[in-house]
Amino acid sequence: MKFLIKNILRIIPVLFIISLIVFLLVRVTGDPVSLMLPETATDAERAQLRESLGLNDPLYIQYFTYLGDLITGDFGESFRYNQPALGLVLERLPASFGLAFASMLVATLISIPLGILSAIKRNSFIDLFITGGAVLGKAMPNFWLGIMLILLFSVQLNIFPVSGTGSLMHFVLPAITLGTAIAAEMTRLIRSSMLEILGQEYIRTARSKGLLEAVVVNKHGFRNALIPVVTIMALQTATLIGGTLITETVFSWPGMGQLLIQAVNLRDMAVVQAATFIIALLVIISNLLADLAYRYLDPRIKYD
Amino acid sequence: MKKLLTFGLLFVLVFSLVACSSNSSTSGDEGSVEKKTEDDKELVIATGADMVTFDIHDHNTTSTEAIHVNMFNYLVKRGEDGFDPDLAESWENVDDNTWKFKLREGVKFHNGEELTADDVKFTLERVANDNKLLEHGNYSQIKEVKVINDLEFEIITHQPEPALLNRLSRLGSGILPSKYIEEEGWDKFLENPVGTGPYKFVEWKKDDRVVIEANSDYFGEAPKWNKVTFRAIPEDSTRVSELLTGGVDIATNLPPSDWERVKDNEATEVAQGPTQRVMMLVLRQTEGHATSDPKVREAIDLAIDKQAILDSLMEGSGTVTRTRVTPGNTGANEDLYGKTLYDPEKAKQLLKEAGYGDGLELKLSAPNGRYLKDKESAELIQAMLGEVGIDLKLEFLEWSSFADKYASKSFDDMFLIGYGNSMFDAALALDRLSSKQAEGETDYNNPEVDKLLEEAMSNMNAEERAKQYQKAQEIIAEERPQIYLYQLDAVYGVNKGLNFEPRLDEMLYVDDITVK
Amino acid sequence: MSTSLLQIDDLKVQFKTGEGVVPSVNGVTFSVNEGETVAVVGESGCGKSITSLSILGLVPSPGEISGGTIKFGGKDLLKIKKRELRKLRGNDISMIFQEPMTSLNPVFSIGNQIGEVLRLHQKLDKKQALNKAVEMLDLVGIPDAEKVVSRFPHQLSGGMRQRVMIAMALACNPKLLIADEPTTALDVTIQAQILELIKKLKTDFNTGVIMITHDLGVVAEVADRVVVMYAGEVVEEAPVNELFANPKHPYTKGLLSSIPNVDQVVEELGTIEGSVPNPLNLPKGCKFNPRCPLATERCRKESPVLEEVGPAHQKRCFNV
Amino acid sequence: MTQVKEKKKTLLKVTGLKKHFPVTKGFIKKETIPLKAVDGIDLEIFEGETLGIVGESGCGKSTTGQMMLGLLPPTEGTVTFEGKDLTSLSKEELRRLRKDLQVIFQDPFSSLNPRMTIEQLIGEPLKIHGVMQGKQLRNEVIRLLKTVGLGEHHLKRHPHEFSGGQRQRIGIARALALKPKIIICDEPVSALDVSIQAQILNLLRKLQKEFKLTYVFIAHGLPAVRHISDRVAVMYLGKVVEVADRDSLFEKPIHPYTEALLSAIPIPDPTKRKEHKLLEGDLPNPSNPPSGCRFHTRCPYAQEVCKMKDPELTEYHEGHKAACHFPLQQ
Amino acid sequence: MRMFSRIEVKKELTLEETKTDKKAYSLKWLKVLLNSKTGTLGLIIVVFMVLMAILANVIAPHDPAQTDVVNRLVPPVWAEGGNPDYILGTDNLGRDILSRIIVGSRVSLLVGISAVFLAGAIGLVLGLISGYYGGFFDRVIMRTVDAFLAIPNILFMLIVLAVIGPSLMTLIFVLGATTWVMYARMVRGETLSIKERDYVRSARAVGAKDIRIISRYILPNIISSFIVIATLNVATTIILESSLSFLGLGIQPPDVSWGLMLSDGREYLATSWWVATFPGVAITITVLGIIFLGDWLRDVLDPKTKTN
Repeated sequence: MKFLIKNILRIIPVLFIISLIVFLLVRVTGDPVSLMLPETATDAERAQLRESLGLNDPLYIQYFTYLGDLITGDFGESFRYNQPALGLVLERLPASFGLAFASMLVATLISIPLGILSAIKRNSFIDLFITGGAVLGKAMPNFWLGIMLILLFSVQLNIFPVSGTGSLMHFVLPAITLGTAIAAEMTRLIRSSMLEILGQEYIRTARSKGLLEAVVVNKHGFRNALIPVVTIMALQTATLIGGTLITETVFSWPGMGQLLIQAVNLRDMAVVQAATFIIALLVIISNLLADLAYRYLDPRIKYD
Repeated sequence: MKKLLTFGLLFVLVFSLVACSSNSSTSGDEGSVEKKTEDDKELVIATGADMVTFDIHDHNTTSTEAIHVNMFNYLVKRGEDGFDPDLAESWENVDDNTWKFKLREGVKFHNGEELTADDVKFTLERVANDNKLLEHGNYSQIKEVKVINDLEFEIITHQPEPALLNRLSRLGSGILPSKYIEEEGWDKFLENPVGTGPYKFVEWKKDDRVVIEANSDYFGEAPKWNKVTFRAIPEDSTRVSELLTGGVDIATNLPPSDWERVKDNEATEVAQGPTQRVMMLVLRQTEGHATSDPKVREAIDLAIDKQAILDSLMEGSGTVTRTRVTPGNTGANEDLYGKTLYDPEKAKQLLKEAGYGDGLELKLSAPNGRYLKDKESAELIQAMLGEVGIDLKLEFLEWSSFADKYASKSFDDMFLIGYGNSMFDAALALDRLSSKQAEGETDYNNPEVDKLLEEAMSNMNAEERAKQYQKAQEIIAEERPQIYLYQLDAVYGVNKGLNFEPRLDEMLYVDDITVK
Repeated sequence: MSTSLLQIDDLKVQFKTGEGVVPSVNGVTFSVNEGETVAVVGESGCGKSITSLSILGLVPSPGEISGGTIKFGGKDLLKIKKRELRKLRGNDISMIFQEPMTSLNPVFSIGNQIGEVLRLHQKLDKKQALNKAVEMLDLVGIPDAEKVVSRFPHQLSGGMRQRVMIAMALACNPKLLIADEPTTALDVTIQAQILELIKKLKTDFNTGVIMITHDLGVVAEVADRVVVMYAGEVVEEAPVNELFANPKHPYTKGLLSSIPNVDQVVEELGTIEGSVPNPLNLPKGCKFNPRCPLATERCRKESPVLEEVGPAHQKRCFNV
Repeated sequence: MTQVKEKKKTLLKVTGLKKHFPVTKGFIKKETIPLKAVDGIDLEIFEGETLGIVGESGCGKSTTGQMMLGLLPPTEGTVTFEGKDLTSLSKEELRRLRKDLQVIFQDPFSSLNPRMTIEQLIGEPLKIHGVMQGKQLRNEVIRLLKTVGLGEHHLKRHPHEFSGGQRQRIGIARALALKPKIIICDEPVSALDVSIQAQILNLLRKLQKEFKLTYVFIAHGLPAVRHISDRVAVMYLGKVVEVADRDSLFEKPIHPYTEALLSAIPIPDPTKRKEHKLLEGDLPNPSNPPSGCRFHTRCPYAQEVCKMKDPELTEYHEGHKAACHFPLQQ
Repeated sequence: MRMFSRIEVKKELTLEETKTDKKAYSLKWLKVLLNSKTGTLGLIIVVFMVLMAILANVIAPHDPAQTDVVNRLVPPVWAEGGNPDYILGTDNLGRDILSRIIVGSRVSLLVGISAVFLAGAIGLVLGLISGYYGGFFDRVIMRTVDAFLAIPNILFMLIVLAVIGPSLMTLIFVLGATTWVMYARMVRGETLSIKERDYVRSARAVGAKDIRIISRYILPNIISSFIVIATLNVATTIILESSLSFLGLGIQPPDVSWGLMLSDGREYLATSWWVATFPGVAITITVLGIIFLGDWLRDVLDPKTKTN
């Protein structure tokens, strides 16, 4: 409990820095006015819109106004939707979250067996194949993999729907797309973590007890290998959410990613700020959860 | 050795993945789509971008209006020749500044309220007076709407407004339910919009879909579909894949590279038609820029083979033009339409005459990804200008940066842009070339053109007004402050079971789409 | 003497590394009888640990046994099936290691780890195993055994952990216990406790013990017989009193003279010059010749063999 | 020996030395309980002698060594070297004092920078203090190498090319470079092979004679301490429990802990197998030491008073002090 | 991914001094390299790619920007309809894909390497300060690192690039400015651990100043892990650049990079597979090479596993 409170308190300066980064990122930009009006708009129309949006104030005043609003949970209104930005972002959160979760699931399902296998069969043909596969998985950009999967599994084989949401089947391709790069990273990580653990003396002890190799690996090895993996998984949250930006576009998934890309393109600052903030918060929370999991998995910490 | 073999194997794997998808295009047996049939009463249309808002006054997006037209009605409709009645049964021009309208009787909003002249007043005065609305500029000419009785009203303009009917036949004039909005508030309306059109709102899942259903109380012909879904699918190849697998019935903005695939597929076909968008190079005539020399401008025009661009990048679709005011617009100069100039030899000659025989370096800024094949077009133009001795430096800008520079008028010699025209009137199309508007951008200044444009602006004699615009277009075509390249086509992928005619205004009137 | 429990003959182990094949154990022969403690002594890198790991087939990769036999109860452990070997491990032969800190799995409770062996080899159920674990912890002198079973290794001190390791090793009443430097990581006072414990258990259960160590003090305390190893070979083998009283091999002599004695002070300690040879690049002839004060031309050319020099006393040296 | 001692000059003196470490626990956020690694010790080191400090792990002997060197600021107390209090010196003054105060570390594998050559390693102290450079420096390095039994051909090598014993020789050469007055040897032989230990111990003794060095020899192995020390201090849980001349400590220990420690040492002579006086239990947690005499939880002679009162370090014989309520011999 | 673990062996083998002179020592490195087949392969690939980038203008058979409207979307030479002039075929503007890949290697590697340099430099300095001096700076730097870690890289880049507008320089700048945190964290961690090593104590004991300790003791001992991470990050950066291209924010024409080719080619995946596949293969091979090289470097540079 004390641990939780302390960690939550530690988040505050981080959030403050994030607010500054986000503000600078977004406000040092040009103005959204030229994007909101058609190509044929006149200068007078532009000036008028700028004034009405409060974009003529000095930067620091804009920041303090922004910070004040932020504390009260007011991220401003979306230019595009004329709605509170926070609401728009939160509305999309479940879709992105679902996708991210499914992807993590896919990544875990792929990487754990493969990572363990390649650690056990170190330097063998299988290991090399898995390693090569991991490199390939990492080298393939999301969008390319997504399009390929659609062409193969939807257009050719007609197994999964092409895009959109609605059923569990809709999750499969985007989750694989997004999960692959993470799986690649995690496979490598689990492999090296497992290798290190398998070299530990308590593994030798376990073997000297006459345990089946499978028990040695899965019980004594994996449980320990999981500890660093959990932390890295949490660090992958940022990558994962970053990946949704692209995956959602490819699969026209109505999540935060699509909202964000369009908001950036249209300079819908309020939405960009709100979304970035919410994403950062999500990442921080997931890291916090990972810390908790870590404490659960490792009795050395739990019982201290 | 074993290891190398593994890598070999891995690559084979990747290649085979690609190969199976590429083989498919030749087999013509892609996807699993079946032809649309009579008993299927649901229609799915995929668009490239999601609808922006239900506030019809606060957006300027064609693709959003394309959906709205099924839910809202305008006062008048643009027809084959002039304007047809829609919500307004009849109208007359009382004097230069006053128009009188009579509404159709018995029109009901989706929530059951009757349409009255008060609704018209509410709608038009909102957009005419609220300068925060994006469409305000196109309706600020309206001074007030005078309600005469439930069905009759007068529109009074500040100045004589020859293009009023054009304005009333487009997105800002979709009539809104004044009572509903006043009672429930805008937020409620935006969540649950109500119009008079043939289809009613069901749901809008942002960046995913807009669903509408048949309005059984529609005053006109009964709606043909039970339910229509507009899906937003931004990634081109995904949209095509959805079409090929039958996930959608119509896909807009079909990328040229996929036309073959769509055509080859048994159950899908390509439909295309002209749009209001004309691609052009805008040239700076400011002192100090080589482009201020008319000979250089002409040389640039002559050096670009516009038809070749259309052929190689857009599979031949699109129409070359020497004017921006294309047929279907008031004041179009059809003599300049469908025509193009291409004479690289003469271009070289002109350059020599202008004193650039040894070569000339120019800079072109172009957006990347905003218009169909904009980047590739610019690259081809670069190659073509290279042929006549112009070394063209390209600057590509992602749209938001391009828009910034556009707004600040800070482009160098030239920029590539594609203007649309939702007003269907030459006024909007040529306005930017008046010396006042052109200052700092093209710095084009031709008193004759200025005069023609100014007079036409408030000339209530339609025929004479058209003449003035046509004359202006001729001068512009000769002087080339803008070099027109071609009019873009809209290309749709369509299920073969459907009758679908692309419209010039790119609206998607779903009741015009029928099962064969 | 009682019957032979384990007989190692001409055992060879080598490691294939990026830099070449490294011989680690090179023809080691010795035996252990029931109830007897055999100490294997040598400095780091002499192959004593690898020899002990070979018995249970636990040589770490990339090491491999390249020759010899290890007979236990009439069976050659190097030839039997993996499954059979696994049945012996922890049951008939068990092992304790140098680092009790790292030899116990940090994420499982003590009870779980001891119980695991019992459930596996004696088919006890969870509860029985736990009870037996408490019993074993009591046996090795852990106070509050009931509480300790539910603790995790990091909550125990080094000495306690080593007791846990011993409890685990003895849980199935093995015939042979291999103790690989069991006290090296412990403080002297704790070391004395653990050595006492091993001695007591040996007499109580008549277990054969292989004690791997580099500390001649420990050898003198617990061993019945001593095997001295140098550079992967046995250089001398003798009963413990004989070895200390009458060492024959110059290496053994050197080792004995280099230990500072707590009971008496000498002005200068005896030393063995130089250091242990690189296994990748072993000297020709007798492996000890570069450090041997008595080395002759012959020692540099020929390798001596292990020969009898007295009752149960063997040495590998040309000098008499 | 006792007669000469009167003339001996105190080189280094520690008074009331304490070091409490904040213990950080937990993965992310720490909670702090002070670990009393050293809890009030007084020691004197005389010129030219070797003071052995023994004790089991966690008794604070290495921490004491580091504080003597000024590498670790004490929580309380003073370290006086030739009359100067190290704790009150500025960073720069302390740096200059380094010439006289040197250290040899326990682990020869981790105490030499793997990225430097032997020449750089041994020459560095001289370079830092601007003693010499260039050709002269190289010659000095070669001389030092020869002093510790290595040769000129080793100059360009890196530490990983050497065995443990050789590395320890390099560490000694580095410590000797500045001609220090005192060298703190922090377990210099415990990581080495048996046959190498003797080499290093012999070398240390040889150097002491040659350069008139003063040593503080910290170790947990009693035989080595007996071999090399003139006087020995025994530490238990951050306190000195007994300090005496070597022979009187080893032959007539006063403190029960010293007695037990001596008894626990295995004798490398199978004919002298004996019943050890075994100590009960483990070392208590240093962050929560027992009340009164810290040894009472394991002491066979402990009485009620031991739990209540912390015994003072008392001199029982000339130079033989112990802290016990029930001393074994008086 | 350590291909050979020598640690277990080391425990058992204390190696004596070897009588090697300098030459034999460097030969040993080569031997170790050749012993690791993947390491060799990695090195060969990376050297090949770098040479290709350096000599791009010399070896490219065509001008990579030369359009050929007649020969658009020509398949590779072995496929049906291939043209021997265009070994890997042409793209939608009729440009030679092989030449574009060769020239594209320049930008791809340039972006990858420079961004890593920039990020590495920032991360190294901040990480050293943070780890060595601790205290207030440490707290500020680490909270900033936390903040940066909480914002996905790609999002950060998306915003900045949309704002400043993508160009080669801004791309490098942004990639560098967002990825420095990884280095800072790693350097700080390593510094904290090395600071406690005996050899640093030994340096203090002989009176070395902070600057000497940092430059002679800490830096040389973290530099190998640093190089390994940096190497691997070149790969990550190349991939990131292609994702940015997908969003229209990567390299802008007329410059060409693999990422841009891959992204542009996605439209033709179903019809003209070669347009996107070959740049994809180039990326994959390079990433593979870099990862293998990085793994090998990790083995060689780590003093613990260092060859003898």
